[in-house]
Amino acid sequence: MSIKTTRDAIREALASEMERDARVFLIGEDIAGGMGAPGEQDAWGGVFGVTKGLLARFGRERVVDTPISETAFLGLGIGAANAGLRPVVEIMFVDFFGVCFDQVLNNMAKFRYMYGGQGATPITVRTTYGAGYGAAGQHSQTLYPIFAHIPGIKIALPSNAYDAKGLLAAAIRDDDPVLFFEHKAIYDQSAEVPDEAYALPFGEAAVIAEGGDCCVVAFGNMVNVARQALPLLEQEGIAVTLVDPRTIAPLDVDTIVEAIEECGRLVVVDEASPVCSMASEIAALAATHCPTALKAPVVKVNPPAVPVPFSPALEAAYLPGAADIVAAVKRAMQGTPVRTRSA
Amino acid sequence: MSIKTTRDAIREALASEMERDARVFLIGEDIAGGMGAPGEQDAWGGVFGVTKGLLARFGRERVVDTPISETAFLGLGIGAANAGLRPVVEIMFVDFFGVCFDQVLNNMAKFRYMYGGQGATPITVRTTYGAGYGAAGQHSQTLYPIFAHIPGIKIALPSNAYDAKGLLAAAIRDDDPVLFFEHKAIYDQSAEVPDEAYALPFGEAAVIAEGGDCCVVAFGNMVNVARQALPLLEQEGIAVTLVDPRTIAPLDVDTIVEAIEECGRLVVVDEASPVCSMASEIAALAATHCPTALKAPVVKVNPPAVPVPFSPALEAAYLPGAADIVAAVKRAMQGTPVRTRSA
Amino acid sequence: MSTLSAGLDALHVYRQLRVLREFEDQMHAAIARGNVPGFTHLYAGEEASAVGLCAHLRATDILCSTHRAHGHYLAKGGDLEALALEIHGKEGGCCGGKGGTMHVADWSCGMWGANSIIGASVPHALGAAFAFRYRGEDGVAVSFGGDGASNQGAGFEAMNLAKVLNLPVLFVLEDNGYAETTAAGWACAGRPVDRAAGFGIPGVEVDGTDVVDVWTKLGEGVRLARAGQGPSFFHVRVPLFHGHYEGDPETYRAPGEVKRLREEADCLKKFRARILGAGQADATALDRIDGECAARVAAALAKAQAAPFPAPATLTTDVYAKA
Amino acid sequence: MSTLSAGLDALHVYRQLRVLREFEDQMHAAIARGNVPGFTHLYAGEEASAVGLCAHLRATDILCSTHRAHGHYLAKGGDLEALALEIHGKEGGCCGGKGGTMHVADWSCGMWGANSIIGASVPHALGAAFAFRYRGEDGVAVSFGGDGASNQGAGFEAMNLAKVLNLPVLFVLEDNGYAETTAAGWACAGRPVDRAAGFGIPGVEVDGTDVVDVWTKLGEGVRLARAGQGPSFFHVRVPLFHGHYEGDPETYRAPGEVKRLREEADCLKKFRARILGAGQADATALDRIDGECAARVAAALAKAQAAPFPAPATLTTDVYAKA
Ligand SMILES: Cc1ncc(C[n+]2csc(CCOP(=O)(O)OP(=O)(O)O)c2C)c(N)n1
Ligand SMILES: Cc1ncc(C[n+]2csc(CCOP(=O)(O)OP(=O)(O)O)c2C)c(N)n1
Ligand SMILES: [Mg+2]
Ligand SMILES: [Mg+2]
Repeated sequence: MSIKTTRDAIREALASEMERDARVFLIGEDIAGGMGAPGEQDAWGGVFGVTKGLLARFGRERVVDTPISETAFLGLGIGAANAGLRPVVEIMFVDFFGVCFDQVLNNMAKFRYMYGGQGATPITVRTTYGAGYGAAGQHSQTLYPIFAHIPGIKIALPSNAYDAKGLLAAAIRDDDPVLFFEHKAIYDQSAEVPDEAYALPFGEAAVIAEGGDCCVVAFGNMVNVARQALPLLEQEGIAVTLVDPRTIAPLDVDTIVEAIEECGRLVVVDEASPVCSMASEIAALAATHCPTALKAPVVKVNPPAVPVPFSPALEAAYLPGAADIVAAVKRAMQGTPVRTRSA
Repeated sequence: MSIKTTRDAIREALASEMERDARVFLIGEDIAGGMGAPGEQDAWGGVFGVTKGLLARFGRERVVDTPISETAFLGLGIGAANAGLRPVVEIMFVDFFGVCFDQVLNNMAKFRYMYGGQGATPITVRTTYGAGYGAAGQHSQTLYPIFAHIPGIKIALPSNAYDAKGLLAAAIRDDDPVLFFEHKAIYDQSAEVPDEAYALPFGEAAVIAEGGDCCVVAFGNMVNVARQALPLLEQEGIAVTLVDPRTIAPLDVDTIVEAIEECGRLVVVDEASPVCSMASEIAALAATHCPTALKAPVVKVNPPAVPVPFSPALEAAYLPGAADIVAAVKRAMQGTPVRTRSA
Repeated sequence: MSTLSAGLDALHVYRQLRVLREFEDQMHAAIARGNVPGFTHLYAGEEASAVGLCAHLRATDILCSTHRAHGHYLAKGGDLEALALEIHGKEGGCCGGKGGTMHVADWSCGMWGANSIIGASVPHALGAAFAFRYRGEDGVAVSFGGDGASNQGAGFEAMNLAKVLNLPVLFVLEDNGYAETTAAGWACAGRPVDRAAGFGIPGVEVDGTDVVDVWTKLGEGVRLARAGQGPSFFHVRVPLFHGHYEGDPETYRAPGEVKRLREEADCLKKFRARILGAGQADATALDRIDGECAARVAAALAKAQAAPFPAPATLTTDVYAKA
Repeated sequence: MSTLSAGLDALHVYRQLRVLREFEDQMHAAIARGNVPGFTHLYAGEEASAVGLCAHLRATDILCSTHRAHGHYLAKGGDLEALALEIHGKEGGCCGGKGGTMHVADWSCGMWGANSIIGASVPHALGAAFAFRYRGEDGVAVSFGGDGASNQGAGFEAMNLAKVLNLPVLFVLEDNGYAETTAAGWACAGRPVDRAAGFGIPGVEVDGTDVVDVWTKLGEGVRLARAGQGPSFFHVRVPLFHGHYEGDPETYRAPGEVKRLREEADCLKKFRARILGAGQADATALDRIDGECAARVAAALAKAQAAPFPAPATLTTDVYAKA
């Protein structure tokens, strides 16, 4: 057990799964780097350095760089999974699923059902998401709600190094296709992470604080932003119950509904664009499962429904921050039925 | 004014917009048909015959068939719109957006914002959706929630011939990119449709019935299924307020919230898969805008979260029918907080 | 008795061609009678392509297909009754009735499946090929696609990636002259084999009405792939005897086109004549095979017509491997 | 005084090359100082490609670009200050600060924009070309893309469609040897011009360190397109003087590689020598141009550094044409 960054924790999960299962291999653009180039071979280890060093340990047969052709290499991963391997495909930014969306929507998510359960597609697809880096509209999106809409895939959304390591191991061992979402902001955040391999179950939310006054459900890196809001709210005498679903498919509906029922007040924090987001999904759960427990309108905290802007000034205004969460919780506590920021 | 099928009403809208504006052209696979073939030139008029006859009136320059390459021809449409034309692109089935999703997600939806408002992309993209035809998992989906999540596009979802004609004319005249969703089931349904051209405003819901006991919000063809449920419910003494949003981006939040508040009970009917669906979005509206008005849990009516099956026996069980809506409304009237069908 | 080509089992191949043809022709009649759900795309006319290639394949080799897949399924060794049941949406179908005509599959014999998104299945063949190489096996993977599919981005990306990784894949372009109503000659710029050459992949033109030509040329591709010599590409010209889908009025065709094709470009007629010419079998023997095939297909379709639909509870099974 | 090539305005071209170079080199220094947001991809070394082509273009012709777009923007006639402001995320930037380095655009001069999804902008050039033809105009559209982008499906589909519709488009592949850390020679199977030939599109190899070669060969492509003779393809080999993006440690390069490229493959050095050799200008005149360009760029960057950020209220504007 020691303090590790999420980057290192993810790398550990990859390495230990590759050690324990020869069927596991990695494929993606520049995940080692230097392919065919005259200089260093493991030049990058992926654009965020997550896979750095794995080439030396596992070789080019298991750390496979690719041309820029997401449809072809994601499709290759799907086929290799059908054939019984355990591919871990990297789609560098979630935005790039645009060019290979069909392989998710109509292929990896549907094979098992369409073909009547005769096979399995145990693929894991890692990707990065989130704003905050001046990367603008085509490299900063938070698109997991789009994938959550599609039956047949599982989706993990770790908020910290410990969960990331355990959920990734579970994803790779899972017989179903899994999308694994890594927020760029969490790579450099650290936590206590065991050295040995472990897997965390999908569909079990983490209850991070049990204040009981207002339930806050936050996703991915927004859990960390919500954590920052907790002491500020405490100062104002508001004790929050903070829930981190950790996986959104499957979703731990029971834990979330219980927390809402206990608090009677709900704030949902989601870096995704507001319409048909996970914030909407959780707000809907309140409406379908326990509306009579609600003492006040649910408050959704999303960015506005606009693309992610480039300018640091605009991007800072775009991203939900701790202050937005504080304001939302206070509004939920007062119960004034005003329009949410996103509407 | 006369009774027309939705197919004919859509064709009329296309023809009259092409008449009034030389910038309007149509492009898509087999939208006339027979390109390069030795037989009939307007062989199909699209797989559903919607564009049949337009080739003879407007010629090959304005009715443009394409190779099977959705990314290229949707991208071409986007470029032509940037250049000031008014393309109407047909993506044969909404399922096929998988292969050209990037052009929607990262391009037509974002140009105006990313480029600081210096241009416009007045493209209309027509597509078909929905189950019921034995076309199975890759040709039967109802994916509008995925698009509703993306800022920068407008989305029309007509439920009948009259709305289809008026909304399509409005879409083509609109300076923003519009996705126009045609349910296969409505092509052969008929309604009174004026012969002359008219445009219906986006963002204005139609209130089809004003019963006041329970608010039913239904989308696209589910409006027609909900209509079938009305007399059955009336027999049981339940008077429904039925709302057809007609466009989901923009969404007429005010009309919907008013109807929910008036009834205090809400059922949402959506042919899309349940998670992060429009059913969730409307249920969320109730939670964020008027939870205290709710006398009972909101009931979502979606298909189960599975791909669309082939077998007629399974597909019939998959699709929400009038009986499902009757049951949902009765549940909402009783207010028993049971789990919804989709959860 | 002279052989047609060393190693070619003429009667086996003839029987295969005939089963595929009977299946589609009897399906055509069944659909016309009106009790088959969905949109069905028949393979009749193209049989030599699947049969000539699959004669070289093992059950462990992998085949990735399209919406027009009945013939691929049967040629790869799929069960006739399970196919018939599936297409009728019945219990016992190869996909439990969930897939239907556009998604027939039998993973136990390496038929990974029909796939009705144009171009989508091409990269899956690369995955199969990658897995063979990864495990040190000499399996091969085959990707079938039509002339229309040849313009979709997925296939070009896959050709490049297959060449870069030197994977044991065969890309087989079944050119029946049309993508729905649109002529291949109009929609496909350039020559298919030149496109393959653009990626450094050897491309071969094949007469898809001559099963011996298919067998010989694609066999060489299989041999190269097994020997670790990477991907190859085949442009197989075939006729299409029915419409794009059942119900297609086919007005885009020339008058008399199908009649002419059936007369002049029928792989079965041509192969039968060659067998007889080479003295490998007499007409009575071939007629007997014809009769056996027709009867087997008729029995399978009759069974499918009579079979029950799947239990409604199966609607929600098979979404995830572990529920 | 001999001319380098009939019609080539040498001093204009030299000045253009120099402005592009100065902009990127001064940006490199500014980024090292640390007050530039985002991920910046510099074009230094590749200038001859944009400048040699754009010398033939009108403001109404359309250019579709990539993530490495500063040079395309300037060569197409974009405003220097608006570019500097945009890259700094400041008010008055060509996109109001919303796009940044990976989305610089100026529609008023036909620069439709940087686009940071690899391959995504290629079909947009077809749309521009289609619109020209639709209106009976003789405009041309240009699609720039890198060696890495050349493996993305969108580009292949677009080449086919452009040829099928006979559109006035130039496909320009700027091959700088790398896609991020990955060598073009490894990732791209086959020769680029052969890929174009696979679609029946004429493909030409171009020395991108020689602006006269670019000007001559791509000029012919522009002429063909304007004359209604359809698309053409150019494989332009260029060196890259900085990293993939600013911050890249560039360890995948050979030791001394950039130094050698700067010495041997610098389009500016080579063109300067040719101008002097041809006696079209003397060193003092060229030095004066150099100085003017450096000063103009420095002023623009200084202005950008000092400028205010956009008003927060603009966060939610420009999503729809009509709010
Ligand atoms: C991505 C995608 N686009 C369009 C279609 C609709 N479609 C189904 S079959 C077909 C024609 C295919 O032509 P070809 O590849 O030549 O195969 P053939 O039908 O001739 O066997 C089309 C356009 C589809 N299924 N998927
Ligand atoms: C669809 C997609 N995949 C991957 C990336 C990440 N990416 C950005 S630039 C780049 C390399 C591009 O190489 P090339 O086309 O040669 O252009 P260069 O950077 O050399 O100018 C990659 C992989 C992307 N932006 N879009
Ligand atoms: Mg075909
Ligand atoms: Mg490059």
